[in-house]
Amino acid sequence: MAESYAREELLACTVARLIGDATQTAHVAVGAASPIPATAVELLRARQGGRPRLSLLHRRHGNPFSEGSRELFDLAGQGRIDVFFLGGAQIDGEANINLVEAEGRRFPGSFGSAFMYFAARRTILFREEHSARVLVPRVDFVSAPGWSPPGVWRRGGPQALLTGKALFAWQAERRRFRLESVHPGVTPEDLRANTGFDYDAPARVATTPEPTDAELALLRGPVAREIAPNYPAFAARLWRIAA
Amino acid sequence: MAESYAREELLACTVARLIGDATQTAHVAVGAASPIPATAVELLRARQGGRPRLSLLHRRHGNPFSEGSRELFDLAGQGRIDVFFLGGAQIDGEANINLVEAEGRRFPGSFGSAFMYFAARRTILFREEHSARVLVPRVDFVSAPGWSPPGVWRRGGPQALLTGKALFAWQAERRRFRLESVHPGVTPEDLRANTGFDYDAPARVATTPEPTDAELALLRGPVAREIAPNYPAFAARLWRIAA
Amino acid sequence: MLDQPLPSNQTERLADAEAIAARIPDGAFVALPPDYSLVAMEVVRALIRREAKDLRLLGVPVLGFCADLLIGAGCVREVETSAVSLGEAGLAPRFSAAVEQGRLRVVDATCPMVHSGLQAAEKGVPFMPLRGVIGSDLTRRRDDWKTLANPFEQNDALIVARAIQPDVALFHARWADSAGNVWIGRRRELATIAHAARACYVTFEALREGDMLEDELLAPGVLGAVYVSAVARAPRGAWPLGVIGEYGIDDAHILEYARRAKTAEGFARYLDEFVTRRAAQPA
Amino acid sequence: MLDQPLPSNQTERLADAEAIAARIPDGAFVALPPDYSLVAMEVVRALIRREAKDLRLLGVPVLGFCADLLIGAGCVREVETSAVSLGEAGLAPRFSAAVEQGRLRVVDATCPMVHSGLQAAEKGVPFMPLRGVIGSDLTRRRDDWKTLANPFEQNDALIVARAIQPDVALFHARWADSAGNVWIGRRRELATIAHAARACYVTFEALREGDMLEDELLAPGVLGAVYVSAVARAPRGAWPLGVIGEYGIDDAHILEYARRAKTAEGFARYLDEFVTRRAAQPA
Repeated sequence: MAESYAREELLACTVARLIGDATQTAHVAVGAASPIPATAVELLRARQGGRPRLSLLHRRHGNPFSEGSRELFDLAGQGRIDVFFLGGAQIDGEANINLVEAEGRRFPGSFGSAFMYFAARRTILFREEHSARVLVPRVDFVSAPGWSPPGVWRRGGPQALLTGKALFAWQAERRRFRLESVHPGVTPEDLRANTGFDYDAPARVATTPEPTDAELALLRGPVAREIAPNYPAFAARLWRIAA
Repeated sequence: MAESYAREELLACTVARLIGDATQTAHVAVGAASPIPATAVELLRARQGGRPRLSLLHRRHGNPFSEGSRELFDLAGQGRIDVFFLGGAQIDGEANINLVEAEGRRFPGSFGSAFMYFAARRTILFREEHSARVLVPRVDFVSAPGWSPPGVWRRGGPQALLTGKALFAWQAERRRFRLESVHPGVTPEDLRANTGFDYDAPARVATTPEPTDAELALLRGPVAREIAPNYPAFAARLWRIAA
Repeated sequence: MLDQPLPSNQTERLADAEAIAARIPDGAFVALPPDYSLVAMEVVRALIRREAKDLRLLGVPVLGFCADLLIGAGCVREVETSAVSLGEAGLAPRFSAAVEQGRLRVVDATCPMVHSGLQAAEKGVPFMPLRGVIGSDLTRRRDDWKTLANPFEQNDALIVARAIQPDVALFHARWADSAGNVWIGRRRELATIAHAARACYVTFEALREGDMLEDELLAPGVLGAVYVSAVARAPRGAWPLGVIGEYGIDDAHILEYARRAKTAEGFARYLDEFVTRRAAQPA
Repeated sequence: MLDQPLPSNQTERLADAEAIAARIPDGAFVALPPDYSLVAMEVVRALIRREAKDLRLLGVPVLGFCADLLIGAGCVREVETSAVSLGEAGLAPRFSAAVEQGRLRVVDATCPMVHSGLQAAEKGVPFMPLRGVIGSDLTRRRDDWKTLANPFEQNDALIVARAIQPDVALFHARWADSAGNVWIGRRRELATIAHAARACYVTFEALREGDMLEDELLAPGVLGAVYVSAVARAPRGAWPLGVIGEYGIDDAHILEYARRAKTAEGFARYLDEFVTRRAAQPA
């Protein structure tokens, strides 16, 4: 087993495995606030000589775009985004996401999800909170649907759902999640109790692999230095590194 | 009568009258090669404290656009172009223009005419050659139609047709040209013989007003200096001024 | 709607942000950039000082701090946007409260539909098609979005956004010049809203002599004067948001705002301290 | 067609214009800018030297000197364009001759329909609507243009352009940088064709170290590396056309070309002098 690690490091390593190597993935776009997907991409880039390409939407300096806030969506429309990330105030068992409203509460809104979920080749659903409040049988509002009927154009859809407790793979043909692994310290029973939707699970549930020493060395060295300028609070908290 | 003047100066003064003053016209766009419409606009600008705005498509330095060659058409679509100019290998009595092919000869092509003729608020048709070869009963190919039936969106259309011999006004309700004036030295009979299409004419045909001394002074001073950098051959020939 | 042509402007130079706020009438449909773009915060504060009412805000494509401020101050009747958020500082508290209490109508959008609707107005066409979106509940609440058959393919439907024509495009720029041009750099959503809107008001950090369109290095980042109704100087006019190359976002201030604005009382004290009282100060 | 996604590039650095010409296969659908934009003339000459065949040229939105050269040299099967002209130097003589003798197919367009078709591909939508055009004879020869009812208005038809996806976008830039970005300044039609095309090849005047997207003054004129398949240095690579800020159009040369190319023999001698023989010279 590796030395002690933070939960964020486990999640970043898991996201990196989902993205896959440079033969599978040329370009990853990361929107909104979460630094963990960006950390995962930087981990891959540190290993693979700067690949895949990472487009950070809200990068404050050296933003990769020169066509304004429209460019990400045009890129996705062209098919030039391989992997994108979405979360949700609610996520349901059919991979629908809700970013608008739930139980009388108003959330920020759908952002570009209703387009990106169709146009990016793969979407990784990511939400750290794993509770029956977030993972519901049916979302109150569909910001973006998890699947589309035949005849509706759709280039891509969900690849997986990663939370603070577990990793689920999406089964497109069954339109259901399948539990891939629980993170260290989580039991399958604990997971079932905290998940509002039904899902498939193997008889013996694997544990999410922990970060290796090599991964941790990269995360705490070159990756931390890349992440700090854009996510200063995160980098300071996790690695005690200044921007 | 004014001192002696060049035919180009007469035509520029006539175009300036067609454009009208700054209360009627905020923005004139001039495409392609002819320097005479640009000269007309610069004459108005010299008189009216820099108004109307002039967008010269092929201005080599200080081009007014920053969105590339698309911007003129977007501007016209928005309704921000008051006056535009079109010519034709053939022009017919219904104000249709042909920029593509005639009598086995191939011409450059329609450019943006099939859009600009609809979207600019007014179009001045301008062709120096006045002959039955150019001014035909019916164009061989309609690059852009002179009028549109009800139910087809059309913001603007032809205002007038100016040639090296005469000025015609467009009568939208009759879909015919009406002879406004012949240029000095041209007789109504000469004109009829050299025009392939039929048109209305008053019993007594006016003569196109000659440039005034004030107009000539402006043309040969500030206007020449503005025109020379973008149309060096024209300015050198007409006013012996270098760019 | 789109048959009413847009004007070609001769840009006016106004005295200050207050003068621009005076040009934006109650009830106007105002397009605003996101917090990471160039927000005319000093005009937003001036709108609150002049007690603007019934504004409709369009987020291009999302809204943040400036919208939360206007909503909290009671200036806004409706927002049309893909999101309202303070980013890393969390939910927009006055927006959430106003919606949850039924005091604000939200026309929920998704980012590329906003861009497409504005691009339609930019081109003078009545609509523009987009992929995706079908199956989202967003479509149920939008009668300005329709599905349309692809005329080039059997059994292929797309969604179309009706052209969006704001009354006002409002933003801040790093520079304006003597010719009425403004420099927006790579924030091209600002050009799109200026092209689409009936009027465009811009505050700027500093004036440059001459005509930036004559400078080939600056020209790519210029929005031409033909689109700009009026400009006014407002140094640090985007604060507490940023202007790249001049000053960054004041993250500590936004966090402080997020904390205070959690309650109506805290928000009122914030307004008093940072918006209302500044009116009495010399510019 | 559009369901085949476009690549995200890691830009290759090639040796010279010949190496770029070698990447453009016979039969390719190649998008080219107008003469007043940034034309990769050295690649055009290299295509003639390698005896490229059956090219289809797309004028964005018009073509000029470079197309006349390729047509005269027998490299072109078809042109899709709003015009082919030498501007002030008059008609494009080899284009006119080839059309009049039935050796060249012309797909006649009108400028904004070309832009709209490319913008559709840029957005990944199958078509884009435009006003006007209805009633032009252009529509009779285009099965990729259709009329469509406006879904928001009764009795209102528009024309729509099918998305145009070139195989290759080819142009010249003032600068490329170490990150694979190129600087196109205000020539944004080049960005549009790069966004829409399967592959994008760019020659450049000079290399800049670093990443131009990190420089806020240069960034607005940058086309990002993600769209650029490969670049190669070609100093004065646009000659006899120009690069604003570096060198102007060589008007005298274009006039000389127009004079010589009036006859097939004169054109052959021009090719021999200015295109073919240069291949034997060191770069």
